[in-house]
Amino acid sequence: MNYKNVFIKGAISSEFIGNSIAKHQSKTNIGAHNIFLGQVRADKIEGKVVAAIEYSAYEEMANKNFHEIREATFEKFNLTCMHIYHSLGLVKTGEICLFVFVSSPRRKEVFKALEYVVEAIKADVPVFGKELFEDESHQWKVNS
Amino acid sequence: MNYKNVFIKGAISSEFIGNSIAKHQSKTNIGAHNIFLGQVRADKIEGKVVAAIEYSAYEEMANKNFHEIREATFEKFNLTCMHIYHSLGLVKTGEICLFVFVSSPRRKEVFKALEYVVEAIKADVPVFGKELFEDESHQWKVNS
Amino acid sequence: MTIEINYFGMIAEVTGCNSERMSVSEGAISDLKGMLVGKYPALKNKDFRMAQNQELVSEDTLLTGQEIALLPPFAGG
Amino acid sequence: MTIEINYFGMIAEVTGCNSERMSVSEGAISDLKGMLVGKYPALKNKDFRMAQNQELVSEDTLLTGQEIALLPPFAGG
Repeated sequence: MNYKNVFIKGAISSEFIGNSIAKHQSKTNIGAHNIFLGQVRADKIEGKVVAAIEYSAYEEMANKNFHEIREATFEKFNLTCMHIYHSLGLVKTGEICLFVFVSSPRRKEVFKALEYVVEAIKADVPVFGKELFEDESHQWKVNS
Repeated sequence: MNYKNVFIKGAISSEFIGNSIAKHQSKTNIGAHNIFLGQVRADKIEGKVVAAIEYSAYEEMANKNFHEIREATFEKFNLTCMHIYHSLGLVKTGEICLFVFVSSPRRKEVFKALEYVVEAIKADVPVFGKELFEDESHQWKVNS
Repeated sequence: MTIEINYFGMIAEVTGCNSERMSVSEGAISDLKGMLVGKYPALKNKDFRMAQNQELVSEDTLLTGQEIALLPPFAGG
Repeated sequence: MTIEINYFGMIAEVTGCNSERMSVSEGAISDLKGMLVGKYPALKNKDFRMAQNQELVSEDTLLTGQEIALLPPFAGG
């Protein structure tokens, strides 16, 4: 089975996010949107500074997992719509690598739903991050 | 004392929100952004459909309250930055009337902080909303 | 003393104005409220809170001469 | 049977390839894991989970011949 592709090549631009918000203005039953953005931090690790993260994924399984998270979230919360985008490949510090967007008639739902989705993505989806330092060495990121 | 003005004339555009996100890409200690958007719903009330909300406020007190909410939120949560914008005047259904934007190194903080800020705005800030129906009658909105 | 009184939202609809100045003798918020309900009887059926100098105040707060506001239910967001 | 095995992230660094096909006799995930650790001893010190047919599986799950993946800790978001 083919699931919707959640991955975007490289960083997610602020224009893409702005356009995505604009597209929801025709849905006049929506009263509340909640958006989570993951941004790559310039973490300092043993004196070296992260310059970028190179993301890879077990794409088929990941898209299946994103689909399952989506289904479970619609089951649990009263949402009008939900969108998830995740970067693959190089994302520099300060750039956005994850964009989760939930919308509902009512605000209480979006807060609970968004946190649920983000935590599920962190825990359940086979995405891997290679933290590249300014000196071209690297280490593998692990979600906490 | 003069507080920062949180109010924007009319609807908050998706371009404004996109630009606001873009401005945070230089802050490379941020790992997580959380954004709440309030959108005007085309509610149906006794057979009549809301076409727009006309917002007014006790502006001086409201800006003081927004300032106090801001201070209390920075006190309670580990945030890098926070922005609040609220519309005044006419906002049509489907348009955005509230934009709250919090950022932190860590995601756990932004979820708690954003909900805190939005609930405080709803409860504590003297903003008034006149729901205008398509037949030009109106009623006054009350937060639930 | 002369006090500036501000009306908002559905309260301003009842009073027909956004702001007015009134001469009042010393007393509490409840005294002023009584005067206002006397002048605008429709206020009796309206839900509102009062602020003095941009702070919500209770009925027994003393009038200071600072700005008063009549605030209907909030609807921000 | 011949099984396709996929490696990701730091695991692919250890194996030096992203994917390979291997002939295995019937058995459980633990048997395949033993073979792989034999071929790539550095896997012994690595933290990873295994998926079969894109589902996480435990060590005692039987091999079905479907696609296997070795998944290091997740870092999405």
